[in-house]
This record gives sequence, C-alpha cells and structure tokens, in this order.
Amino acid sequence: AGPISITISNPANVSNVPLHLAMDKGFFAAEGLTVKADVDLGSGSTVEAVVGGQVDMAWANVVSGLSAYSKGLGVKLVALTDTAVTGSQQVLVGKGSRARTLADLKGQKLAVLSPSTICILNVRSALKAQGLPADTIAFTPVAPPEHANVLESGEVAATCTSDPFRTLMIDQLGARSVFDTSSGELEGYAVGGYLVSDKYAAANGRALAGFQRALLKATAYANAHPDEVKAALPKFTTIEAAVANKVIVNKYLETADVATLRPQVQRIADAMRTYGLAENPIDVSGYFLTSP
Amino acid sequence: MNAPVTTTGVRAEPRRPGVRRRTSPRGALAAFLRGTAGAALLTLAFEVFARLELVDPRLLPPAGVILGEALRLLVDPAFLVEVWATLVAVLGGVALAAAIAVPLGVLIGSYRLAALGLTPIIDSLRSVPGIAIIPLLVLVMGQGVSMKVTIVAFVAVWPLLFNTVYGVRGVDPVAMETARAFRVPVHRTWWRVVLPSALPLVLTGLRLALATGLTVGIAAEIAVGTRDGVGYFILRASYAGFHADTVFAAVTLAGVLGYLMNGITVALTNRLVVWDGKGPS
Amino acid sequence: MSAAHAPAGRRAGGLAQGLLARLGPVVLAVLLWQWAALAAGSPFFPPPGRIAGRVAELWFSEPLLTERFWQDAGPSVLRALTGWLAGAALGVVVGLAAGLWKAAAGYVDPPVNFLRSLPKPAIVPVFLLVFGSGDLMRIGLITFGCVWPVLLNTMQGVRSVDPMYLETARAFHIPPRTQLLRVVIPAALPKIFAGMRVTLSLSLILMVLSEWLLADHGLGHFLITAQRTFEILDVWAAIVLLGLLGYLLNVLFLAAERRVLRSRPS
Amino acid sequence: MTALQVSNLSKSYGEGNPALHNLSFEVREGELLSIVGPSGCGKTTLLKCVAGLVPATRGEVRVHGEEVSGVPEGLAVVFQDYGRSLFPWMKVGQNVEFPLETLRLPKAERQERVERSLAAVGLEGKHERYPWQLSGGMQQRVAIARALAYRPKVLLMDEPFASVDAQTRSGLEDLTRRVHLEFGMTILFVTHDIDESVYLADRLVVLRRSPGSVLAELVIELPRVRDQIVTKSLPAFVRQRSVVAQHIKDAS
Amino acid sequence: MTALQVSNLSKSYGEGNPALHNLSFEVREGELLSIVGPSGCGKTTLLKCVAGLVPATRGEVRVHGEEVSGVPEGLAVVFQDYGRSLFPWMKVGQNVEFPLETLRLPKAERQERVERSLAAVGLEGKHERYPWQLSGGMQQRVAIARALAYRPKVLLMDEPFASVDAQTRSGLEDLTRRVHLEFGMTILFVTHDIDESVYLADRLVVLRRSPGSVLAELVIELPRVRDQIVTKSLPAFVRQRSVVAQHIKDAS
Ligand SMILES: Nc1ncnc2c1ncn2[C@@H]1O[C@H](COP(=O)(O)OP(=O)(O)OP(=O)(O)O)[C@@H](O)[C@H]1O
Ligand SMILES: Nc1ncnc2c1ncn2[C@@H]1O[C@H](COP(=O)(O)OP(=O)(O)OP(=O)(O)O)[C@@H](O)[C@H]1O
Ligand SMILES: [Mg+2]
Ligand SMILES: [Mg+2]
Repeated sequence: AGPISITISNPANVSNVPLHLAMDKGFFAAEGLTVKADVDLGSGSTVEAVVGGQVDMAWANVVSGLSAYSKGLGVKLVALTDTAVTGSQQVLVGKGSRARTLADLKGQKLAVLSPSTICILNVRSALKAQGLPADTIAFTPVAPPEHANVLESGEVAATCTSDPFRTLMIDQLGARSVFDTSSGELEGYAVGGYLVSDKYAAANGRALAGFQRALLKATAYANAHPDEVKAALPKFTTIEAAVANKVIVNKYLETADVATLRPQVQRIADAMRTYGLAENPIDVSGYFLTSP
Repeated sequence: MNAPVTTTGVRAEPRRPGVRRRTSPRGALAAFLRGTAGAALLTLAFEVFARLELVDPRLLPPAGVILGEALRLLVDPAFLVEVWATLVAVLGGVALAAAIAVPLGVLIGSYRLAALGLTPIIDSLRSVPGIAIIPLLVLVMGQGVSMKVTIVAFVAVWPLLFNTVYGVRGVDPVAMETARAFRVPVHRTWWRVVLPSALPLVLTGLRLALATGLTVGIAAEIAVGTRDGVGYFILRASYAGFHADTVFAAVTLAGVLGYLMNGITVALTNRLVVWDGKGPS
Repeated sequence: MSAAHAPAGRRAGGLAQGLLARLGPVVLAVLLWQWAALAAGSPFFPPPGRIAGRVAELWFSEPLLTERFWQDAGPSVLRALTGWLAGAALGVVVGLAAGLWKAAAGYVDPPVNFLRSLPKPAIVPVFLLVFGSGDLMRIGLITFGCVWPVLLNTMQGVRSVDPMYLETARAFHIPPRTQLLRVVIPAALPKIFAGMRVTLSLSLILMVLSEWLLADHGLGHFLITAQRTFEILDVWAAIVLLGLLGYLLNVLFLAAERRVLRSRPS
Repeated sequence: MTALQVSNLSKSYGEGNPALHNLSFEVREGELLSIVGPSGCGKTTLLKCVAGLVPATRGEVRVHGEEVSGVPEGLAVVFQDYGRSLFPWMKVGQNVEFPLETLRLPKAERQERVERSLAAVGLEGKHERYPWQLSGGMQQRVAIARALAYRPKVLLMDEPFASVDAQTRSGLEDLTRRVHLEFGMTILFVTHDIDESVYLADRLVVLRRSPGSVLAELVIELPRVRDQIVTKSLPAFVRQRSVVAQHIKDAS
Repeated sequence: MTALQVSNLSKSYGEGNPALHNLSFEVREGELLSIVGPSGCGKTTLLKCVAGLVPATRGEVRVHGEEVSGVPEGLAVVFQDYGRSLFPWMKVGQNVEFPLETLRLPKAERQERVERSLAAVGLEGKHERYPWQLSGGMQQRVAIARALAYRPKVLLMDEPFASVDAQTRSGLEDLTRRVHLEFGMTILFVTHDIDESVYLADRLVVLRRSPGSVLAELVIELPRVRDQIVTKSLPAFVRQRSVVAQHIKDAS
C-alpha cells in the first residue's frame, strides 16, 4: 500500500507551526504519511467536520476539545501541541480606559473568542483569588478580528485577545493589558491539540502513532528554532512578516506520554467544572489515544 | 382600451418603458446619471462620517480609501478567482431554490389543502436561521461548495416560494375559468396561464433570492471558513488584522456584484414581462 | 382538472378536514424525523421527542413559560419585531415613492441594490462603529435587512396596478393623496403583504445573526453558546423554538392579512 | 337526440343569495337555443353551470347524456367578461391558438384555423397585437374567434356581441348561424337583444328575474337559412319578436 | 355656448398605429352628442382624449374654453371596460361614494346621492355587495350610478348599456335623457346601437373606420322629451335611423 493520507483541519495560529514544519521537513513522509493541512479561519465547526468524517483530524483548543469529549461526541486527543507563556493571551482595555486590573472591569463586558475558551476559566479563577464572584464580569463571544471594533465602539470594556491581534491592538490602537491569562492557577496551561473521531482512531492506530512521532520531532525542532517558527507563520497564516516577528511563541510540548499529559488536561477539565464551563466532573481517562 | 398611461395625478413619468417603447440612449444616460448621483450621495455621506474621525480610521476608513482599494482588487486576479467561486455557489444555490420553490409555490397557490398542510412546516422551517444549521451542514457535507450551495438554496427558497404563491393566487379567476373551459390540462394551464400571470412576482422573488443568496453565501463563507469565495477573502483580510480598507473594499465589491446581478434580472424582467401593468394582473 | 385557486371562502369538507390537512403533514414529518433520527443514531441528530422534552424543560415548564423564556426569547423577539416594523414601514414608503415616481426610482435604485447586496456579517462592524453599542445597532441591522423585500414588492405592486383603476380615479378627480391611499395601496396590498411575510421570518434570522456576532443574552447568544460547547440538544431546542416563534408570528400575520384582504374575490 | 339537458337546476351563492331556481330545459343536438332575461337573472350563472365551471347547488346538467362534473369535452365558451378572459401575455394569434394546442392538432392546421377564424371575425392581420392594444369590440371578437377555431360540438356564448357595432354584429350573427348549420354545432346563446335572440334561435327560453327560472319557452318558426334584411321583415319574425318583448316585460 | 371643442385631433399609439386622424367637432352646452362608428374606429380613444386621460398626438381639445391637459373639472366618465373600472376592494356603495368624498360633500348628502343613483339604475339594496358578486350588467350599472351621483357638468359615456338587457336599457336611456334635461348636463355618448344613438341624441357624429375621423354629422330632429314607444314610431325617427345606418355601412 502507498502512503496513508491524513486530512487535517487546522486554524491559522501559532500552535500549528510544528504541523507545517513537519510537513515541510518531510517528517510525515518519513513515517509513510501524506498529510494535507486544511487551513481553517475561525469557523468553529472543525469538530463537527471530524465527527462527521469530513476531515480526518482537527486542531481544537483544549476547552473546546474537552467539551466535545464530555458531551459524548466520540473524539480522541492525538496530541497536545503547546502550553501558554506570558503574553500568549491577554485581557486588553482601550487607550482611554482607566481600568488597571480585572477588578476594575466589574459589571462590564469582556469579549472572548468563544463561549468555550480558556480565558473564561483564567479570568474567573483570578476573580476568585481576589474574592470576587464569578459573574463579576460578563463574557461576550466575538470573533477575534472584531475585537478591535467592539472595543472601539464601546460594546465591551475589554477583550481577551491572542496574537496577532493582541500585538496589533497594543501597537496600533494603544490598547493595554490588564491581565495575562498565563498566570495564577492555570499558568502554563495547555493550549490545544489534535482530535480524531473514535471511529477513525480505532481504524488507523498505526498511522496515528506515526503522526505522533513525526509531530514530536517537529515540536522539538520548533522549540530549538524560534526564528524558523516566526518565519513559517506568514506562510500558512494571514499574519504578515512584520507582525510575525513580534508574536509571542508558545512552548511546544515535546512529549506524547499520556501519563505526563493527563494531569495537564485533567487540570483544565477540573477548572471547567469549577468555573462553570462544565456541569459535571469530566473524567479524561477515555480521552487519550491509546497506543495499538 | 387601456392606453399607456403617461401622466397620472400621482405619476410624473411614463410608468414602464417596457418593450414597445425602448429606452432611448438619452434616457439610458439620464438614468445612469441619476443612479450615479444617488450612489455619489451615499459615498459622500460615508466619507464625511469617516472624516469626522469619531472612529479610528484604521477601523473605518473613509470612502475614498475604500474605493481606491476596490479599484485595485478589481484587477487583482486573486480576488477575481474568489468572486467566481462565490458566484458559482450563489447561482447554483438560487437555481436549486427556484427548482424547488416555483413548482411548490404553484402547488400551494393552487390547492387549498396543500397550503393548509404545508404552511406550518414551511413557516417553521424558514424561521430557522441559516447560520444555526451551518454546523449541522458541515457535519454532513463538509465545508466545500456543496455546503455553500445548500445554505444559499435554504435561504433563497423562501422569497421565491412566497412570491410564487402570492403570484399564483393573484391569477385572474376569469383567466383560470377560460383555461378550464377549454379543457386545457393542468400542467399546461400552470405553464401557460398561471406562471406567465405570476411571472412578474416570481421574478421579483428571484431578485430577492439572488440578493439574499449572495449575502448569505458570503456570510457562510465567513462563518464556515470555506476555502474560497469573496467571504473567504474578507475573512482572510480581517484575520490578517487591521486591513479594514481591504475588508470594506471587498464588501463594497460584493455590493456591486449584487447590483449587477439585480440589473441583469431587471433587464430580463422587462424583456419577459411586456404586459405587466397593462391589464388585470 | 382543478388547477383552481385555493378558494378562501369555501369551507371545503368542513373543519375536520381542514384540521387533518393542517396537522397531518406536520405529524407525518415529525414521525419521519423521529424514525430517521433513531435509525441514524448520530449524536448530532437527536430524535424530536428528546428535543421537545428539552424545549419544554428550558422554556415551557412552570406555569406556562419559564423565566428563561423571557430571558432568552423576550428581548430577542422584541428586537426582531421592532426591526421588522421599522423595515417594513421604510420599505413601503420608499417602495411607494419608487413605484410611483420613476425619477425617484432612478436615484434610489442603484444605491438600494448596492446596499441590499452587502453581506450582513461583514457590515456588522460598520453598524457597530456607526451606531455604537447597544440595541440600536442590532435593531438597525434587522431593519436594514428587512427593508429590501418589502421595498421591492411594494414597488412591483405599485407598478402593476391595473391602469384602468388609475384612469378611473383620475377621471373622477381623485386627488393624488387619496388615489394613493384608496386605489394604489389597496391594489398593491397583496404584493406588499407577500414582501412583509418574507421579511417576518427574516427578522428572526437577522436577530439571531446580530446576537450571534455579539451579545450576552438572547436567543442568538444561547445558540452560539450551545453550539460552541457542543450542547447539541440545546442547539436543536433553539432551532425548534425559533421555528415555533416563526410559525406563531406567521399565523398572527396571516390572520391580520386575511382581515385586511377579506373583501377580495376568491 | 338531446345534446344538453338541464333538470331542476338550482344555484345559490352562499346562504340567501339564490341565483337560479329549479330550472329545466333541454337543447337538441344541432339546435341553437337563445336565452334571454333581465340583467342579473342568472344567465351567466346558468352558462357556467352547464360548462361545469361552477357546481350546481341542486339538480343536474347532462351534456350528451353524461352528467356534468368537470368541463365536458367538445365544449367551448365565449365569456361575457372578454377583457379578462384573454391572456394579456399572449398575442392575439397565440390566444386563439392556445386551446388548439390541447387538441394536439398539427401546427399547420392550427395556423390555418387561427387565420380563418380571425378573418371570420374581421381581424385578419392582427395576430401580432397584444389584447390590450385592441379596442373593446376587437377584444370581444378575438374571444369569439378563439371559440370558433376550437370547433366545439357545443358552444356557449354569453352576450358575445355586446361590445360590437351594429354592422359587425350583423356579420357575426350570420357567422354564428353559418357555423351552426355547417358544423351542426349545438349553441346556447345568451343575449339581451330581442331582435338578435329571435333572429338567431331555433328555440328560445326566457328567464324570469331572480332567482332565475324558465318563464317561457318558444320555438322560433323561421327558415333555417336567414338573412338580415329578408328575415327581419318576415311577419313571423315581427310577431315572435313582440311576443318575446312582452315576455321580457313580464319577466322583469 | 360651446361646452366642448375638438379641433384637428389626431392620436396614434406609437409609429404607424394611428387611431384618430384630424378629428374636429364641437358640443354645445347642455347638448347630448352621440358618437357612432364601427368597432375599433377610435371612439374610446376619442373619449379618453377628451377626458385628458390620454394625450393627443396632434390637435387640441377644449372643455368650456380651456385646453385639456389633465382631467377637466366637473367631468365624469363611464368606461367601456366597467369590469375593471370598479374597485374590487370597495363595496358597491363605497364605489359610488368614493368620488363624492373628493367633492367634500357632507356625509348625509353623499349617502343620499348614493341611494338615489343606485335606485335610479335598479340596484337599490345592493350597497353591501362587492362588484365581483354582481352580474356583468349590474356592474355596468354601478359604474353608471357612480357617474350620475357625481353630477358632472360634462359626462362621457362609453357604450354604457352594452351589457344591460333591453328592458333595463330602455329605462337607462330614459334616465340619461332625464338627467341631461334636468341638470342641463352636456353628454358625449358613445354607442354602436343605431336606435339608441338616434333616440338619445340632440346631435350625432358618425366616425369613419380607422384612423377615425368624422364621416357625417347630423342634427336629430326629435322632441326634447322622448318616449320609447311614441318617439321610436315617429317618421322622423325611422328616417334618421336609416340615414345613420347607411352612414355606418359606408363607414366600415
Ligand atoms: N361570484 C358571485 N358571488 C355572489 N353572487 C353572485 C356571484 N356571481 C353572480 N352573483 C349573483 O347571482 C345573480 C345572477 O348573476 P348572473 O351573472 O348569472 O346574471 P346574468 O343573468 O348573467 O346578468 P347579466 O345579464 O347582467 O350579465 C346576480 O344577482 C348576482 O349578483
Ligand atoms: N393601448 C393601445 N395600444 C395600441 N393600440 C391601441 C391601444 N388602444 C387602442 N388601440 C388601437 O386603436 C384603435 C382604436 O381603438 P378604440 O379602443 O379607440 O376603438 P373603439 O372605437 O372604442 O372600438 P370599440 O367599439 O370596439 O370599443 C384600434 O385599432 C386599437 O387597436
Ligand atoms: Mg351575465
Ligand atoms: Mg371602445
């Protein structure tokens, strides 16, 4: 049989750089895989595409993936890509705002990427640390390109934004960070990873193992060559080279060991329960791809 | 008997240039100038608002900037490819919608039982926003052109359906009796009596369907992140960050595209519907 | 041979038959749906029975309507209706002008056709930046979307008024204003209604869109939250609620229409 | 042989709005029956019942022995409201040709019939006009041409010459007699012109004012082949004319 | 005094489709002028030009000395196509009352005029019907009632009795003469019925076939007050009737 082909729907973000490096460097080919990366711009429907069998694999943020898993959609995590560092994602206020801390946003609206974003967990956890109730701040899901617009129009008091918009809003509109999500309880949280459907996992164990190996090679390479990461960004994302240089690069995960990853994921699953993104405790034991 | 009405108390000009009286070149020029005047006014209003700089110009650039960018896009092959992709999806979707809506509309307009039975389903279905079913469609169809065509058809079907129904109900009863009296078979009656009579309204429905289809097609491209089309172009420009000029230029050109599609439909209408406004409708 | 019209007045077969005709297809459709959903067993396509249960639980328990109903649907429907009314009013007025006064149509046509072809999600930022935050922007967006079908239908209706009616009115020196109110509008009314009816559902859709893009309450917000958190049942529940609301609004509208048009020959 | 039999026909438009009451008469094959009666007595309603366009409330209509439910075969109607029975989206020629298409006649024969019937009503060369480009009388003649081109066995005509000038009218009356004799066509002819009703008829029915029912029935005793001047000056014509006039006076 | 003056009037519907050619005549104040002519000769077109509903191609029309551009004041029209000139969304009473509202008459007077004119055309008690619930002849009479209730100075009537039975027609003819004399109404009366045209007219114009122009004009010499039986048996009537008939034969 010829090489096995995998179609991956992946958002155009920093987390997916290793995937593209692995493709460019021939890491997948070496495993006998042909990987086709379908770059997705913010649709939020990638999990549906995986479950429906329209694509083989998709990148999703951890909260979103866990949420799909916990609702019984039958997805498995193939690999986690990266963990957040300072500056990955920040709560920004406009130039004229007098807010200095999260507490100053009391009773106001905060724009977030989606209703299932880790930002909500981070903010609520920080509020809790300051002894404030979870509903101190209201969340409004807004697509990232509109963050500047909603902030400017006064629709929201702050936005929870990641790169490249974070950089652009700070540099060009004079926005200011009042909170960094990679702090406190969830500091260094896992950002996201690749999902497949249960059915696909069961049928393609060997290929997925090959995928994991190739990706690990690529994450290691990426961590060692931050410049190449920044250079790769404009190739598959819409980020321009000038902005890409200022982008904060996350730390890529160099392990596929379930025992290592599981606490990372469980930590977020617990936070989802604590901070109102999940109604019941989530047991992540069935979430990981088990080696064949 | 019914001479062309040239001056009415309420009507200052000939009501319908129609086919018998072709618009003269001068008339066409005047119409063009009037249209341009209207468009210019709109542009000016936008320009003035933007120039007031109540809003950061990087988010809301003035009309001049947008138009300049639009002109650049107009000759950019990369953009034109996306226009083509959108056009294919929209026309395909509207064609599908018409193929469903017109026969169904004739049925509902003709038979009370069909109307009674289908109205609840139709009224419920069409209140469902297309965007709400996008994830479900992605599940079944993926993010390609077939999904776009489906979503366009889903929204374009209603204006066509309702205008057909109202058009069919408006057929002169005497005309229907005439067809029956000559034992014209049902299918031929639909084809030669009901449809021509309803045609003006069906074509209005088509115009609405095209406009709705275009906006929703592009909206779907934005919402689903399909791999091509004007919406994809807009989405990419907006994800690149702070390219409001390109975004609005593409949006403007989408509007122009809609304007052109409408113009073609109107020309078609004038050619097909010579009799409208000449007699009992 | 009975390509006859639906004779509005004729009580064909009486009430029982009407009820059967009304409910039969609906019941059939739901049963088919239930069967297909059970057969497919997909987590994305729950059977209608479960959806109905969820709808009832969310919005229709307690005495009649839950508090949630007013929270989720109340403001949304209000926005939709306000936008619809504003859009319909604007559409009728401009449509009448453009239908009656050809020159006006000349000025109005190109910008109108341009504007109505603008993709709604892409112009939300403009509405946001121009109208600022709050309901004004959302209602503005709904109005903006609802205007066109009414406008076009009104214009078409006015242009195809039987010329004999106008000649008669002129022959009796009916002043323009009265002609408009008593002749042109009644003659164009069925077509105006067609446009308004198309628009009614459109207003619900635009309401969802406006809340989808940014809101912290309302049905659109409920929908996007459900969708992004894979609460599939809630997504379906919201779809069904929207369908119910749409159906209800249409029934009300049809009743009003029938009252107004009752004098027409069947 | 009976071509058409109306028995105890009643028709009312909703409660308390009777248009026809207990009407009975028959028309023999190849006979021309005139129906006269005051305005609003139910002549149009009667014609529509016979044509199966409107369901009777009580009683029945038989055409060639079969009870009418839909529109019977081989029957054509010239409507009183000619202005609305012509299709404004078809040219004059197309309007006449339209019912012929249903008969599956070859194109050439259709064309010929259209030509001939338009010529017969004095509208040669008007094929390409639209109905709304014609005068009222011309429109009415197009409707007549359409029915003639169809060559029905039974022809129902509802005040077909009302909008036509005297000269043309005479011509059309003679044309009606001619097709009636030539093709053995059974014709039911509604009119309110007494001269016309007598001149055309083999037999004549006078309807009484609403709800319409038969007031009188009389056989017209005139030669089969008639002539506008000769026939109308026959003493029999003059006599029967005044009998009908008297009946109509009684009817209203 | 001239109520209405038509000078060198020509009208064509687009290139090569002339309907009227160089028509001239006048109508004196309080005169009833009949216009007869073959179908399609331009009678309706002429009426519409006089009413200012259709612009003349050449020539002019003056009503009470003023050139017609819009619809002249104090003028009313009964259209040939009555079926479409009644508003289907108004009841019969409302249709008749509608033009009166513009005259700003008090409600009571409007009501009274509606009553009286509907009664005059034999439609008492039909206020609450819709036009499409009436027979053809009844609809035509509603249109007549509407014009009468309006009490115009100049009344244009286009084959107003075409769909009405003989009996009713006689009544309406007499009604026309009566309002003509009683209110001194100037009437332009288009018909294709020769008897009617002579019986009603003070003067009569015969139009020639298309494009219509005046073929003959004759003053009718009959007593001002007329009677269906007496007048129609006067030798003058019979003579003038046949003169007109001959003219019409020439005209077609
Ligand atoms: N669609 C209808 N709805 C209600 N009543 C109707 C309808 N059509 C006719 N009528 C009534 O039925 C009666 C008979 O009408 P019909 O049209 O048959 O008369 P007609 O003899 O043809 O008169 P005319 O000579 O004036 O045409 C009238 O009183 C009329 O008002
Ligand atoms: N709207 C129109 N467009 C084009 N031609 C028309 C139009 N109206 C009338 N005509 C033509 O003008 C001529 C005169 O028509 P008009 O209606 O004035 O005749 P008429 O004398 O009233 O005839 P009738 O007695 O049959 O009503 C006819 O040849 C007709 O075909
Ligand atoms: Mg009749
Ligand atoms: Mg005429």
